Amino acid sequence: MFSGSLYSGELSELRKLFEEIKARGYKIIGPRLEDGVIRLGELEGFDEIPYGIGDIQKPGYYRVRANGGRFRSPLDSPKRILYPPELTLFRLTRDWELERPEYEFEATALFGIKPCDLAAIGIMDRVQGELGDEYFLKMREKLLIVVENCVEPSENCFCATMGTGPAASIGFDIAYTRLDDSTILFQPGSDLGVDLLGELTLEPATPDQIETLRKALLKASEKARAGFRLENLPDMLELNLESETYREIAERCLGCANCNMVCPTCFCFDVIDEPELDGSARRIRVWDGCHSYSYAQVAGGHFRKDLWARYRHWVLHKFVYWLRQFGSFGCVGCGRCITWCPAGIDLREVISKVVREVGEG
Amino acid sequence: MSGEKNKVRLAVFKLTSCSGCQQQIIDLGDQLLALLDRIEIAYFLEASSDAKPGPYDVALVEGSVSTPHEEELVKKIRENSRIVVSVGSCATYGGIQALRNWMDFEEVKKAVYEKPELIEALEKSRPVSDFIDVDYAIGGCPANKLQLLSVLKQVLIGRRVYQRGEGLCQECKRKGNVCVVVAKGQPCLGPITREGCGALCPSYGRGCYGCFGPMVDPQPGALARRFEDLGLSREEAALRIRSITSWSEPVRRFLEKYER
Amino acid sequence: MSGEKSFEIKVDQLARVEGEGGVWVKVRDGRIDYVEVNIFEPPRFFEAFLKGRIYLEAPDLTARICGICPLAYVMAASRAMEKILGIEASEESNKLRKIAFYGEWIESHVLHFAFLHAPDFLGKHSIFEIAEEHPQFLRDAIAVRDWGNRAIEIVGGRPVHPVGFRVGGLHRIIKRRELDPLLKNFDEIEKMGRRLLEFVLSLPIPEVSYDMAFMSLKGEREYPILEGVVSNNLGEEFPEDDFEKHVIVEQKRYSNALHYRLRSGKPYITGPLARFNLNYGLLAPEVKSVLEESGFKPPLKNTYQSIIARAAETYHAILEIGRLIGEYREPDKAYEEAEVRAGEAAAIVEAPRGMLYHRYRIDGDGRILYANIVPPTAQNYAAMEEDILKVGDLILRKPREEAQKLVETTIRNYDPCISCSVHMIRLRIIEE
Amino acid sequence: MKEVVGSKLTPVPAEVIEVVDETPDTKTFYFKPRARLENPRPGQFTEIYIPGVGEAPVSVSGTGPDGVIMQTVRSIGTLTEYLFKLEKGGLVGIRGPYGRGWPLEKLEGRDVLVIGGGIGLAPLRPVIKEVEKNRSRYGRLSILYGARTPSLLLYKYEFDEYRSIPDSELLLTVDRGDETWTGNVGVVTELIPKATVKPENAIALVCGPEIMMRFTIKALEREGFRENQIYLSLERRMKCGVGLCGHCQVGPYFVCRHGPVFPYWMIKKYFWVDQI
Ligand SMILES: Cc1cc2nc3c(=O)[nH]c(=O)nc-3n(C[C@H](O)[C@H](O)[C@H](O)COP(=O)(O)OP(=O)(O)OC[C@H]3O[C@@H](n4cnc5c(N)ncnc54)[C@H](O)[C@@H]3O)c2cc1C
Ligand code: SF4
Ligand code: SF4
Ligand code: SF4
Repeated sequence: MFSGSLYSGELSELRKLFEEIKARGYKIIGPRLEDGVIRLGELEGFDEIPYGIGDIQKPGYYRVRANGGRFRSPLDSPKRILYPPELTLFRLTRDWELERPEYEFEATALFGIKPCDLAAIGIMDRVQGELGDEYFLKMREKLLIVVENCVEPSENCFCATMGTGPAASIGFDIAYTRLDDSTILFQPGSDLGVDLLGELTLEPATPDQIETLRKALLKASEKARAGFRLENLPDMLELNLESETYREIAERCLGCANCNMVCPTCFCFDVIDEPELDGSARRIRVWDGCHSYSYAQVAGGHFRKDLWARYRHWVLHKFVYWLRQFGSFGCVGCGRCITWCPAGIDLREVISKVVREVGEG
Repeated sequence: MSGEKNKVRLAVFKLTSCSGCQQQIIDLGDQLLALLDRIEIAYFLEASSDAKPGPYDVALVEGSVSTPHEEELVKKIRENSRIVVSVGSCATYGGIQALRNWMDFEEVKKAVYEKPELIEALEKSRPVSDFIDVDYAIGGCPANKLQLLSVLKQVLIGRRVYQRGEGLCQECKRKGNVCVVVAKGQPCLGPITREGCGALCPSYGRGCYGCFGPMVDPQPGALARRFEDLGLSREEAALRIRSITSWSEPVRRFLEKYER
Repeated sequence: MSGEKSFEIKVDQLARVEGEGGVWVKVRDGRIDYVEVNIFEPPRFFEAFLKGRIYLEAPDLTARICGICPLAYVMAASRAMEKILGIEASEESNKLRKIAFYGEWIESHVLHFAFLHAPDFLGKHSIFEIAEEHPQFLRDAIAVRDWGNRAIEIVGGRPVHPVGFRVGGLHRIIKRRELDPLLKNFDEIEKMGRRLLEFVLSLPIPEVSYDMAFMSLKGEREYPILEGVVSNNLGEEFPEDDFEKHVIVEQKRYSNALHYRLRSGKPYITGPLARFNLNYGLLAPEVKSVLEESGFKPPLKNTYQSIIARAAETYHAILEIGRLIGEYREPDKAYEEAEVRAGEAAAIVEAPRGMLYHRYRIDGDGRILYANIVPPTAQNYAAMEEDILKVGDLILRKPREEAQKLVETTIRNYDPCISCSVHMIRLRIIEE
Repeated sequence: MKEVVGSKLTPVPAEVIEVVDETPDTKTFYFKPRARLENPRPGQFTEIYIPGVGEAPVSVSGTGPDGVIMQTVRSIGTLTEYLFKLEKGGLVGIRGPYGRGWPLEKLEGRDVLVIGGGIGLAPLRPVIKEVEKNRSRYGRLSILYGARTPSLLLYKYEFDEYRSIPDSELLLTVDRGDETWTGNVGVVTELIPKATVKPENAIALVCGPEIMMRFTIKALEREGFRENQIYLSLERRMKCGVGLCGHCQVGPYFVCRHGPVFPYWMIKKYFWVDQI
């Protein structure tokens, strides 16, 4: 990864990159400070990116501080952009004319997203992409990705365990690392990335810089770990399907599905049928999640009536079933479900505990 | 409004309430006008003095049952109507006035009236469904007009009315709000409250106070525990949860245990 | 009147007032000798269950007293609490409060004068019947009312029981651009507001004239809505905290509905008519010119003309919202914070229907110990009865059905929002 | 520039050409889609849609000329209730067919044991029809069918036809009989030992309430059936039918895509776990 394709430049080069992308007509979406949190939004200018503002993420806890620190996965994930929370599937007129909705698909650049989110897009490619979600495919087609590697993960990050960070390895157009406030290391990841970097004035990264980067990433990757390992994880979980831990956690879990909503890979949706006064009808797709009560409810029955069973499904889908279904884990270790769980439940601890029980069992 | 053949006959009744839910019907504005093509407003005292007798196809009932007279009235409404919809948190859960259900009624009367013996009211303010079968129930203080419209539209095409009934958090997250519990440490009833308002409070930066009533399968115990983590005393946590829809079944059952 | 000498007019279900009420008029020897306005509003005991709640909850909880003018409750409760805590909402917060509150005036006034009251003067059952001849009137009314609701919604989240307000200001900063939608069709709405006023001025309104006592807040530089001193047309003026010293509460012999009167025992009218007559000079010039072109000036002399005051205030409110948006600058904090401390204070705001009085006492933990809420309708109660006595002759000269209508109209002059009459309960009629 | 977004989730209008009352709460509909759908294989299902009302997965119970499909529906919720109001000439939307059906190839040369409970006979009917049509391909056909009461038995008007299929039997049972009922009373599992198929060379196809399927598996195993001789058709909540919405997962499988018909061995691990 470090050989040859790492280039260094000042912060101003990053700004130039931003402006070049803008000049090429991309709508740029990146991290910005809004409503007291860092979230993804459309960026007009480079200065809107809140470099120098750090976030503090703990289970069920999020604050920002203007302390020169780093920010990590923002409230919104790329899912919000690629797979909107609410989408009209079609409208059917009184005379059964099917009207498909029209959407604007602009060339869009995700600027400064994190490696975990990049990995999440990779997963979406295998889920929404392969299953043929047209909205996703059209958004994806025109997506340019500039990813920022993490040298300071948060308490809730576990990308290193999930193998998705703290540095990105594939799937981006450009990756960069902020070594310090002024030095940026750039790396192209696609032909378009090479072309864009060609517009900047960079130098090959020096051995010192590379060494600093290596150390920083190593340190980061030591931090961004969960208390479990991926090795044999699916088997361990499947060996302990009846774990008491799920029942214990359901005492604290609210069944609110916040975790499902903020998860960058959760893809489940519900459909709402709305009749209109003019005799037409609309079908609307909305995000749903397996913690919802109605999720596994059927006319005259319920397959996961108890909250512990719904919680268990969430764990099993992400860490067991997903592999079979889509060839990867369904979790990228971004920590969102831990940060934004209003009950402060730490998914990592739940999994570690279930796994530990197998050893003890 | 004449020659109303083939129109759905709608009646709007008010029991103990603030009239805010009826407002939602009037607030439908243009959509209300569009509805009038399909609906005959047969009884709606707030909008028309032309009160026509039943039977009605659809009765929207606002307000809780809190007097003997209202107890009689709801029974008549039931007899006279094909579909009865309880509209709003008063009709559906007993309303804000059910906060007095938690107190000694004699004390309550004395606190407000000089001659409490003249007060003609039931000891408790209760939901309409305690007295009659209700076909559909819409919570909300006030009910959300779009939700109300959606119910009317569903009734108009003759389908069974469907409401998701999931938690407010989902709506809140879809909308892209910042969670006030996580980002501000504020207590919020969103995790046990039913979606439908548009996650209003959190989008105004404050915790939900539960005006839409409990979601399906709520977990008030887990939420109270979380409130305590956030630094509220048990009493304060209970007070938060004992809010506008305190008399809804799940909340009441929980509080009865929690406050003991 | 078919030669009957003694009879009773009983309107059991007063339609088109928010809530349900009834009037009992007793005629003896060709003269009205007894009137009772019955309001069958079940008691809701707000003042009882407010006890023990946290002071911050007062605005949200008391809003539920009335779904037509919830903001008035929010404002009165907030202001009373702010006084107790010794803070004041910032100027910008107050602008937003007024934008929304004027939105509520518009919403409430249009509902009343267009939907509920205008049909009376034209002998119709509802605005929909008026619309058959005057379609524009219905369109204007709906559009203006929607716009007023929009104003509340933008600042407070929703028109009924808005969530955006709190003790000390607002829950979050409202961005300037959030208000833009109100300006988008402002010119059109302004025109509609004017047209509605012109329509109301053209209605056949009964001409009677008699002595009335009016009481309202009095503005200094602005037409009163959020604050002011209390004043009346008898020359009295006093601060809001002294309200209970200047009015007396009495319980009628056979009912326990509370009646508010001036110390002198005289009933008084609060509401648009009072505000209009006492603050005419502060109305926007555009409003005054429409009025004066039609030959109307204060004082409006009878309660049937309250519909004029309402339409005038509606037009005024539209113009004020426009002005306030123009002046609004985003503040850097949404609300003033305060140390909780024990204390007691009162506040009066001008609800669409008139003065709304809140008094609270809280303890050092911010728990409410005592609450007293006097809604405008309760204050107008005595005046309503007296009014019916006064137009009595008119009533007696009409055939029975018309007389009945007239009674209803007379009550409706007060726009009695019955659900907010927290002290009123169903009356019993006792034959004398 | 705005672009139109289509999706797999758009239905084709289909006309109701015939409605047959089956039981007090069940009707069979014959739909003629306006655009030809793929030929459904036995055990597959479609999504039936009514504008502004809803959509529901329903098994295909038969096919007719010109792309007509036959589906048997129990009125139980929003969509199904509404569907019951439709008469000849009414329109619905249909998409599909979806899913993996019954393993016809594996049935060739073997005895076929069809076990249905209640509405569960609906997806099994096409198998019976297939055996009837290509009789020589399959071994003995044994149909075991149970319902709560006699009035809840589907396709009664065809029972004689089933019985007349060469080398076949139809065994019926009800939980509660009535005055007309002279047959067996009891649960469907009690019929299993009575079925005259050779367990070592038979395949059992089972559809019914999950609880009935559990007992059936046990009974079949008692008769010597092995895991790879039992096929089940499962039901889960479903919104899309094509693996997009997530609701229908049973362990790692999407009922819509990997099922609804599963060999028992494939889902055995999950089938007995409470609320998996
Ligand atoms: C593969 C498959 C085949 C089926 N075949 C038949 C059949 O041949 N005949 C028949 O009568 N029924 C069949 N069902 C069951 C049928 O789908 C439900 O009865 C139907 O969805 C109920 O819809 P509703 O709108 O009437 O009920 P509601 O309870 O109002 O349903 C609301 C929504 O919940 C979901 N849902 C509810 N119940 C079910 C369910 N049992 N399965 C899947 N989703 C559900 C649907 O998405 C539905 O739109 C089948 C189900 C599956 C999964
Ligand atoms: S974890 Fe749950 S919500 Fe997320 S994709 Fe899986 S089943 Fe769906
Ligand atoms: S784990 Fe947390 S976020 Fe997820 S449903 Fe439970 S309480 Fe909600
Ligand atoms: S967030 Fe809660 S309290 Fe606020 S409006 Fe919605 S349901 Fe009511």
